[in-house]
Parts: sequence; C-alpha cells; structure tokens
Amino acid sequence: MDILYSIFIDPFVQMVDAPDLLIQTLWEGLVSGVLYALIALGFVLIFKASGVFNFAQGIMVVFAALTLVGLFEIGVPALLALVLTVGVMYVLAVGVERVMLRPLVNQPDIILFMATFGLTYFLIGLGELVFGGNPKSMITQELYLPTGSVDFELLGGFVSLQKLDIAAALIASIMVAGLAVFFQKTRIGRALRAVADSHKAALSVGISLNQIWVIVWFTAGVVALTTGIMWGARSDVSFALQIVGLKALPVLILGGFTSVPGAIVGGLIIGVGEKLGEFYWGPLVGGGIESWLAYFIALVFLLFRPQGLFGDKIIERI
Amino acid sequence: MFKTYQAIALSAVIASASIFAIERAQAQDEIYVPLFTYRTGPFSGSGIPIANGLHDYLAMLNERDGGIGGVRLRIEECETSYDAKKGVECYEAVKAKKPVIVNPWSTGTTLSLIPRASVDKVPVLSMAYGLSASADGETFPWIFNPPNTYWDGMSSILNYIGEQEGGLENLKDKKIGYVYLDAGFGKEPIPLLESLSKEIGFDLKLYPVPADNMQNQSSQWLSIRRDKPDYVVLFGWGALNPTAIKEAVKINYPRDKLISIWWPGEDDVRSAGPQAKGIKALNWHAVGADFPAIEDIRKHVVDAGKSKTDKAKVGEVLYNRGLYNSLLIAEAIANAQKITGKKVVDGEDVRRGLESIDLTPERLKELGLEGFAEPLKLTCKDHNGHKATFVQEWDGDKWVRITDPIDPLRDRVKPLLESAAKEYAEKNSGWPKRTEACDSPA
Amino acid sequence: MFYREAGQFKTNYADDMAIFPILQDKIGVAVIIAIAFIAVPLFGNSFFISAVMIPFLVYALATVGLNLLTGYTGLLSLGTAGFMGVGAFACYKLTTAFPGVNIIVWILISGFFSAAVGVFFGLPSLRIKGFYLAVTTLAAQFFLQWCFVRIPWLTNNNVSGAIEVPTRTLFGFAITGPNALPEVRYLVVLSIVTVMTLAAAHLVHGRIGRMWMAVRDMDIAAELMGIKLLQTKLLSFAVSSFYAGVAGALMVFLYLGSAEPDVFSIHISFLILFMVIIGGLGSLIGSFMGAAFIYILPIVLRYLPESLGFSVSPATVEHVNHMVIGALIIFFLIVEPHGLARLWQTAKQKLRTWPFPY
Amino acid sequence: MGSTGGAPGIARGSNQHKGDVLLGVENVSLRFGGVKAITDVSFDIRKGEIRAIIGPNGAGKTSMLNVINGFYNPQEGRITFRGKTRARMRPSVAAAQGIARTFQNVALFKGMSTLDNIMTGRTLKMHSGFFWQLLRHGPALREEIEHRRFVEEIIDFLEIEAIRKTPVGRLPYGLQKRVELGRALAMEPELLLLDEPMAGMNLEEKEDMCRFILDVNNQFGTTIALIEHDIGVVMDLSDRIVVLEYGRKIADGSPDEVKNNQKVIDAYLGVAH
Repeated sequence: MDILYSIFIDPFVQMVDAPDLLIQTLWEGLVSGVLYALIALGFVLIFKASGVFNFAQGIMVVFAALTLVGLFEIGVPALLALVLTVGVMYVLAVGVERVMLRPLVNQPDIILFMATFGLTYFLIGLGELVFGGNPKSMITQELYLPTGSVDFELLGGFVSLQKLDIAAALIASIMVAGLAVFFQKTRIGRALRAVADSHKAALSVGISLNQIWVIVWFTAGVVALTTGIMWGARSDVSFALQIVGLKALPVLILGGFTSVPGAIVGGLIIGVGEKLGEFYWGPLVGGGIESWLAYFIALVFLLFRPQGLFGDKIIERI
Repeated sequence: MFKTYQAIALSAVIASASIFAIERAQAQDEIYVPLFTYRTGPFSGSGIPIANGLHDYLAMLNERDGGIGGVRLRIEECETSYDAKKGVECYEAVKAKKPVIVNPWSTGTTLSLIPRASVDKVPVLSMAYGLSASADGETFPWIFNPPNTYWDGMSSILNYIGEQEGGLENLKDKKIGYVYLDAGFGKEPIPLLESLSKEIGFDLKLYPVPADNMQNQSSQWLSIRRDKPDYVVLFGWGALNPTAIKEAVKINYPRDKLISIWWPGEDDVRSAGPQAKGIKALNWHAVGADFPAIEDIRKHVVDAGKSKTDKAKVGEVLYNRGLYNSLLIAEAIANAQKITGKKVVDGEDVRRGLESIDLTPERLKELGLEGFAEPLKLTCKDHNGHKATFVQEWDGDKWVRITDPIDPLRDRVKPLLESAAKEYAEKNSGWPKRTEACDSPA
Repeated sequence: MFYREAGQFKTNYADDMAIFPILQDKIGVAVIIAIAFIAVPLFGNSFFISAVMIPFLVYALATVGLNLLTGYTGLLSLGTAGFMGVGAFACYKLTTAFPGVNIIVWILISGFFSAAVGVFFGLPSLRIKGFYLAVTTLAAQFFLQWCFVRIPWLTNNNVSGAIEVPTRTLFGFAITGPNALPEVRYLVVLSIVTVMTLAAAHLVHGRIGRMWMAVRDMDIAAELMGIKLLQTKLLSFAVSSFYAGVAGALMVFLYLGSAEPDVFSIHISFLILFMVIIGGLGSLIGSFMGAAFIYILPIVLRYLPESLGFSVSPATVEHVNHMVIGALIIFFLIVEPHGLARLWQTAKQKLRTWPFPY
Repeated sequence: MGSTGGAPGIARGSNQHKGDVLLGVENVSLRFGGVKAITDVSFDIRKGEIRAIIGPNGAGKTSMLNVINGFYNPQEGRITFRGKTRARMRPSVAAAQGIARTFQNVALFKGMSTLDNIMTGRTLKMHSGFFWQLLRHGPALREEIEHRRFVEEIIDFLEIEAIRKTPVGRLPYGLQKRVELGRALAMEPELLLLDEPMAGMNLEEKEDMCRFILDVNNQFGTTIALIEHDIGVVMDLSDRIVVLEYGRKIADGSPDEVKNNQKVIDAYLGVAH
C-alpha cells in the first residue's frame, strides 16, 4: 500500500503543496524541451529533404559551438566569430553534400545513417584537433545574451526564470517561425517541400537536389549553432554534450521524423516529462532515471501510435 | 581495381607489422614511466591539466637533472579517453616495455589492474582514486593510493561541516545533500555517509547524476531547492562539476555551503561566472606556481616548448595535482635506487620505493617544493597515509586556502577499509597473501 | 588460376548445401583456423594476444549476434551493449553463487539471461519498425545500464560498484583472473567464438535463417507463407542477445578482469553496429571483417607513428584517428555499401577469372 | 508430411472429387475508414477448379484475396474454408490451413536466392528442433535434404534450374513471377491464390505461365483462384469466373455466361451509369 501511495498519491500531494516548485519544474522541463526540440528540428529538416537520418546532428551542435568559442579565443571579435561560424557551417554543408551525399545517393537508409556516423567521428576528431579537447565556456556576455534571473513570488513560493533560458525560448520560437515562413513563402522553401514529397517529381520539374541538400544541411547547421550556444551557456561547450544530443531521438519518435511541429511538441513533452518524472518519481527508485525515462516515454507512445504523434497512419498494402 | 586490392593488402601487412613492433627492446639505461592520460573525450576537461602536470614534472627532471639518479626517464603518454577498456589496452601495450609504475587515472582501469599488478610485478599508483580498500598494504602490496581515500575525503568534509556547526554532534537533525557522479567513484562514500547519518542523526539526501546526463542537472538541483539541505557535498568529475556549479548559482544555493571533493579545477568554476565566488573544495597540496621546482618546470620545459600546457595554467589546481603524482613517482624511483643500489630500477624495486616514501618538510624543501603539501609517509601496511586535507575557497579568480589541515575521521574510516579489504580478498577467492618483504617496518 | 570451382561437381544435396561448398574456401577456412589456433598463440606477443586478438574476437562475437538480428532479420538494435552487460553481470552472479561449476558453463548460461531480457525488449518489435525500433532498443540500453549502476545486488554489494573477476580454472589451468596466461584465455575465447560462429552459420543456412531473412526482406509475404512474425522476431532477439550476453561475459571475464557499468555504454552499442554495417549486413564473415576494421584499425593507427619512429602526441594521434576512421567509414560506404564482405566476394570473383577475365 | 517422400505433391487432392465447395465467401464487406472496398460479396470456390476473379481497376479484387488469406479482416460476412468458418485470423494461420498466394507486385525475398525463396515455402512443413538446427546434423540435415529434393522438383517443373542460386533481386520480372509461383507451390497448398500472374509479361512468357497454371491444376489437383486482366487468358483458363465492380459482385458463372452478361460488358466498355 505504501508503495502505491508513494507512486500514485504522494507526488501529486507534493505538486499541490508546493506549486512554485511544480511550476519551476515545468519551466525547467520546457527549457530543456526547447533545446531537445531544436536538435530534433535539425534532424527533421535533413530527414525531410534528403531522407537521411542524420546521427551527426548532436555533434554538429558541439562542433558549431566549439568553432564559435574557438574562434573567439584566438582573438576574433564575438560577433565576427558568429558570422564566421555560420560560414563554417555552410562549408560543412557543402562538404557533406559533395563528399558524402552525392556519391551515396539512392543508397538504403541504413547506409546513409551509417555515413552520418562516419561524419560524427570525423567531426569529433576535427573539432578536438583544431580546438583542443578541453571544455570551453560559452561567450555568453560577448554575444549580448542576458544573464541573471527573473525571480517572482508565486503562490507562497518563488519561481526563478533564468534570463538566458527565456532568451533561449524566444530565440527558438523566432527560429521556428522564421523557418516556417521560409518554407511557406520562399521559392527555395517550396522547392524543399516538393523534394520532401517526392525526389523524382521534384527533379522532373527542375529542382536541383544538390542545391536543396546544401541548403537543408546549412539550415540544420545554423539550428545546431543556436542550440550549441544555448546549451553551452547552460553548462559548457564540450564533447560530453553529444550525449545530450541523443535525447533528440525519443523526441523524433514522438513527433515523427518528418514533422516540424512534431519535433517541437515532442521536445516539450519529453523535456517536461523527464523533469517531472525525475523530480517527483525519481527518488522512489534512487534517482537518475532521467537517463532512460525519455526513451520509455517514447516507447509507450509508440506502442499506441507506431507512426508517432504527427505521422500519418501507416496502412500496409500489398 | 586489382591495384586497389593490392594496395589494401599491402597496407594491411604494414599495419599489422606495426602491432608487433610495439614490443621493442628498450634501451638499457632508461627507466620507463608510462603515463595514462586523457586529453580527449568527455572528461578531458579534467584530464588535460592533470596530464600536463604529470608530464612536465618528470620532463623537468630529465632536462634539469638528466633524469633520476643519473638515469633518464623515458616518459610516454598513452591516451585512454577515460575509457576503462582503452586503459587496459594501454596497460597491455606498455607492459612489455617493463614499466616501473603505472598511473591509470581511471577508477575503472585501476580495478582491472589491481589483480594483475602482483602477477606482472608492476606497482599501480592510483593517487587518491581507485579502490579505497587498496590502502591496506597487507592485502594489496602492489597498489598505492596516497594520500587520501574518498572515505577520508568525505569524512574530512563532514569534519569541516561539523566544525562550522561547532562540533560533529551538532549535525544532528541537519540535512546534508550529496550530489555525485552515478558511478563507482561517486557511490563509494555512500556507506560511510549512511552509517554516519545514522550515528550522528543527520538527514542524508542523495542526488545521483547519471554519467550521460552530466550536462543536464536541473532536476537534481530543483530537488535540492525543494529539500533545502544545510550543506551540499559534491563528488563530480569532468563536465559534471561546471554544470553543477552553474546550477547551484542558478537556484541560488548558498555557495559557501557547497563543498566539493578535490576534483574541480579553475576552469570548472570560472565558467559559472563571478557568482561562483565562495564555493569550497578540498585539497591537499598548494595551488600556484611560486615554488622553485615549478620555476624550473617553467624554465626547462614550458618555456622550452616541451610542454603542451598553456603557460597561464601552470600552477593551477589540477596541474599541481598531476605534478604531485609525478613527485610521488620520482620519489619512489629515487628511493628504489637508494634501497637497491641499482641505477636502473624495475617495478619490484619501485614498489619498495613507494613503500618507503617519506616526504618530510625538509625533503620537500630539498625538492624545491617547500610547503607544497603535507608530509607524507607510506609504510608496508599503510599505502595511503590518510592525510589531513584543507578547504580552499574560490575567490572569484583563484582558489584560496581557508583552513588549517582537517583530519579525516580516521577511526570511522579504518574499520570500513579493513572490512572492505577483507571482503575483496574473500570475494576473489585465492587472493594471494602478501609475500613481499618489507623494507620499512612500521 | 588457383581459385576455381570448375570441375567440382556435387553429387548429393548435402555437399551442395555445405556451408563452404567450394574446395578452396574449405582450405582457406581451415588455414585461417589453423593460424588462429596454432600460429597466433605460438608466435603472438602478449600485447597482440590480450589487447588485440581477445577483444577483437569478443567484438566479433557480439557483431555476429547483432548481425543475426540486424543483418538477417532486419531489426535495428542499439541496445547490444546493454545485453552484453546482462551477460556479464549474470555470469558474475552465477559464478560467485556457485563457484564449483565451471566458468565456461556459466559464461554460456549467462547468455540465456541476456536472451530473456532481449526477448522482453524485443516485444515491441511487432508493432514498431526501422529507426523507431532502434529508439526502443535505446531504452533497453539506458535502462539496463541504469540497473547495473543502481542495483547493488548485481555486484554483490561491492563498494566499488564494479564486478571483479575471481580466478577460475579449467583442467587445472587458470582461465580467468590475473594468473590466466594470455594464450590460455585466447584459446578459450577463440574456441567459444569458433563454435558459436559455426552454430550461427548453421542457423542462417537452415530453416530458421530463411525465416529470418524472409521477415527481413518482406514481412508481409513471410507471414503469408505461414511464418509467425512475432515468434520469428523474438527468436532472433533471443539468439542475438544470447550471443551478445556471451560476448559480454567473455569481455569481462577473459579480457578486462573487472568492469564498471560504464564498460557497457552506448558507445559500444554503436561500435558494434558499425562493425555489422561496415562488415556487411547479413554476412557472418563480414562480421569478423567489420570487427577487425573498427577495432584493430584504430590500434594500428595509434601505434603506427610510434613504430615508424615519428613522435606524435598520443592525443593528436587520437584526434587524427577519429578523423581517419570517420572518413574511412564514409569511404567504404561509398565504395561498397554492402560492406567488406561484398568487397571480399568481388575480390574472389575476380580471382576466379584471373588471369583471364574474359 | 507423407507426400514429401516418393512422388511429392502429385497425389495431393486427386482423390477428392471436383465439385465440393472448398471456400465459401458469404456477404463479405470491407471498409477502410469511410472507403468501401468490398460490399456484400458472396461466391464460392470448388475443389479442383480454376476460379477467376476479374473486374476493372479498383474493383476490389486484390482486397478480396487479402480477405481470403486473412491479411484483411472484413467488417461483415463470413469465410468458410474446408468446412470451417472463421472470424478474424492471422495470415500465418491461413497459410497453415493450406492457402498460398502470389502477389500483384512480386513479393519475393529479394536478398535470398531462388532456391532459398522456394525453400522458405517449405517452412511450415519443417519441424526439426532449434538445437538440431544449431548443429545442422541429424534430423535437421535430413529434413533439409528431403525438402531440398522436393524443391528441386518444383525447380525442374518450372524450368528455372539455371537460376537456382541467383539472388532473386537480379532476375528479370518474368522469372521473378515464376519463382514466386514456385514458392507458393512449395507450400503444397489446398488453395492457390494468384494475383495477376501474367501482368507485364510478353506473349511467350504468358504462354509459359498459362501452361504452368494448368499443369499445377491438373497434376497436383490444386484449386486455383486467380485475378487477371487479360480476358482472353481468363476465358481459356478458368472453369468459373466471378466479376467485381466497385466492390460489388456483378456476375458469376462459366466463361460463356460471363462473356454474355450485359453488366459485365457495360463495366468493361465503360457505359455511363
């Protein structure tokens, strides 16, 4: 009975008792959810346009952030470093398209997936070789990102929002909105959606696949850079971050591989779900369940909706 | 196409030859000291300064004195990425070259090497990490973990907290939080904490951080905000430390109540910004470069471009940690030469050298490290020393020592150690009894 | 000229269905096995045997296991390291609880524990496919690793949180623990790996292998042939996890000598998946090639500069190593997406017509 | 299975006389969401006959086959096979009861050789235990050889000896269809469902396929239900024909009856409704 009580009643009692903590937990969950969603967004962009399950998205986050900080450390002014890093991501996108995607076009998914593993290894090596393996601090102030927190009284307690986290949420929203406009309104965006629907059809109306790939990889690179700055400011910039990148996988599962809103909603569900789980139920089993909870949440969702939250229903035909 | 295959075959042959080439004869007049380091991987933040300290001190001895006792040291780094499997591979690679000592710098690797050390006759120096029980020289004649075990460290922290409260007994009904890396390293002190919490009556709260979630600690720190522990003890490594410190700042946990074990480096704290001021950590050696020996390192190694360290980082806490490790290696080799009268010593000699380490203040002065650390004396029975440590505080720019030496709760630690050593020997049935003679009867 | 099958006629079905129907292949395999069993222990140095060959064989075994699941049955798994861990921890519990039973028995039996866990985590595979399934196996990976850390019973309440391998003997020789000679450990591992690889070859060439491949190639058609999908997939999970479990037990007991839970981290799962794909999906010999490529190549690269007399910092070597491996993975996928095994076949095909390709 | 011995497959069904109902379809309706694929269709298939299902594109022919072998479960109606009425069932159960089929778009196991593909058809007839399989000895090997012999007969019958060990993915379309037929035959089915076995074939290949279908029906006594667009072929081959249009049955009878049915003529000539 005690066990049942502590599983089914006690956590909720705690939530009601200390609503400020509940809100704080939800907020923390949302913030990490936003960051998961950004990583997942990079995945989705690439998957939609090129059918590549890009495992390297996590490492691109680290690589972008590392490049930014590395450039700053050798004396490049912060904003210039930011511009240069965007340039580096463009070069990376072109390189990936030329060296990896073009020769591998029409290969099975798993082969492309493996190739992105190769890319992951390569970027880890390159990043460490150029910038050294030691963790670096994100240049938060130099990029004019706010620090400190906004605290306010609430329901007999207080809630503390980091200005940085607020900024992260805002920037992420602007980014998503920008991408949405980009896809809906611009010529390239329309081409991109056409490619997502059918490669052959897109080719037949004269859309250059290679160009599209460069654009999506570059966009994913910019998304990665944004993620890297935000997450780097929360902890620091090091290769340990790539493990956090794996969390994008359950997010994708939830949201479906091809849905941008799915990536965002999925990210928020996973972020909030795992924080709530760890905070209220984790202590029951000694804590640390955050390492696998996200995958279990995704697994349970999958059992009921194998196509993900926003995926189309799969009808098998023969 | 056929050419391609020829090329592949040829390179395969060359490549496999290189594996066999590993076992090369060593020059007769060298002492081989391999250093297991990790300058890559998720823990490289801690690993790089340590690797530099380790390397530079020994390199300095080579440059300044031509080695130890006139014999040059052959210093070789082996990259482990803090991966126990690569550590074992490194060990296998260096074994054939007759190392006089190995420093695994990974608890996982240490655990794998413990049983092999006595068989391969290679002493293992796991300085203040590894298996705490290996402090017992009777059971583990080949393993050394001076100057403290994690149990000593944890009990020193408690001792310090007790002092703040006016006596250990005043910890009754206090709440102590423990944030730790959810692995062997972080879990080791828990039995000690639990038994003390029962005895003294403080409330113990555990906040494990999974290794793959080190950079995502908000739930742990939210729980701390909820539980409001009076003190938080931090046992972190690699990326865990900077993230934890940032989170502590974020929830506005009183910084002076956060006390860490001896691993956070300057970079770990610095990245949290000025608000990290006041955070405390344990240490047992000096921070800074104002020692003749370190001046020599600057002169002979760093300025000569023979080091990989950033000049500004010489003298930082983890650099000096590595240096202390090398100091022990050098002392052990020097002792071994003294004991055996040989110039070129081997693993067995160095084991004896380690057992007769006696770093008195005079000896430290002689080495150009006056006041660098507390005196340390190892014996055949005691491979650790269980030395006192002190607390240092982050003043926003550097670590500043703020206390006198604080003793560990030796009477609490000792029975734990003994039973752990006994248990280890029992579980590993057929664990050899010590047969190694003792040079310095304790 | 030397590699020809012309003139080798099969007079009965058994010969035609043999695992190596061509005489030269038979000889080739026999030579490799002879080298592995005789030449390597006789002439290999201790580093080569214990740090190269033993782990290589262990990885190869795990790769064979994952290949059965991913290559033959078409189910992607990223939980291999977790299943290896189950094997290792089960073996530890068994041998400390019943020290009298021979350790080899326990190593093999621990495979069953891992098979059971594998079946459990394979259950969603009926509904979930492809990359989606990969994520559910990630759940297994992280959950199992968490269990290894969190359940002290698994390590017999060791303070260090690790399992330590006690000395065990076979015919009076120590085969585990510090006194076991590298050659002895190597021969034990080699024997187990050889036998289990042979068994895997038997399986995939028989009814069960065909069922797996049918499910892989077209599950709907397979079902309409009377193949029960769930059972077939679960059998594949079970066998694959069995192999992984035995590999895990071997890794700890005959290679590392002790293990913290992070030995079975996600990186190992990825590594083994690389080995499967680089070696060739659905090829047992490819599993060995893949394991050699991914495991041995970095070692070679690591020690190559040194043995050539260059002095490069080991950290730099490691960085370059990462880049080279990454680039080679991409390169090989471009040259031959079907893996080293296919490359090998093509080479054999060329040899068959050599020196007159027309 | 006794028939795997001396003269495999040949004796099957010949002692059952033509005419008993083997499969009955009663009032079957099938919907996907709001889309009606089949509406209230009833017909039967008699033992030993060749029954054709024809109709324009989208008439629900393939859906009908999918219902018969359990891949789709109809919302209404009943299927009776060999006197047993069933509700929901998995395709693997239908296979076990003796229903085999080929597919409109060849559904071979692309990564496997011709031989292995056909051997897979023997799966249900092989029973040697897992551990014998591991050893590939004793019962497992005997069984493997026994079934290989049977499969070789099918290979002879279909005249595909030369491509025995070729991965089917590399075969031309016509041969793939033949291998697929072989795989279905390997199951020694009571009822064989053929979904457009001649689609995309040239005349010569079609003639070969017709010959095989007739031979299967005559020699093995296998009951066959087939979907085919080539009306000429259908008229020549089949004993009886059922015609579907928009998921409804519009005619059922001998080739001659169907040929003269006004509804059928309308459906095929596309008379405006």
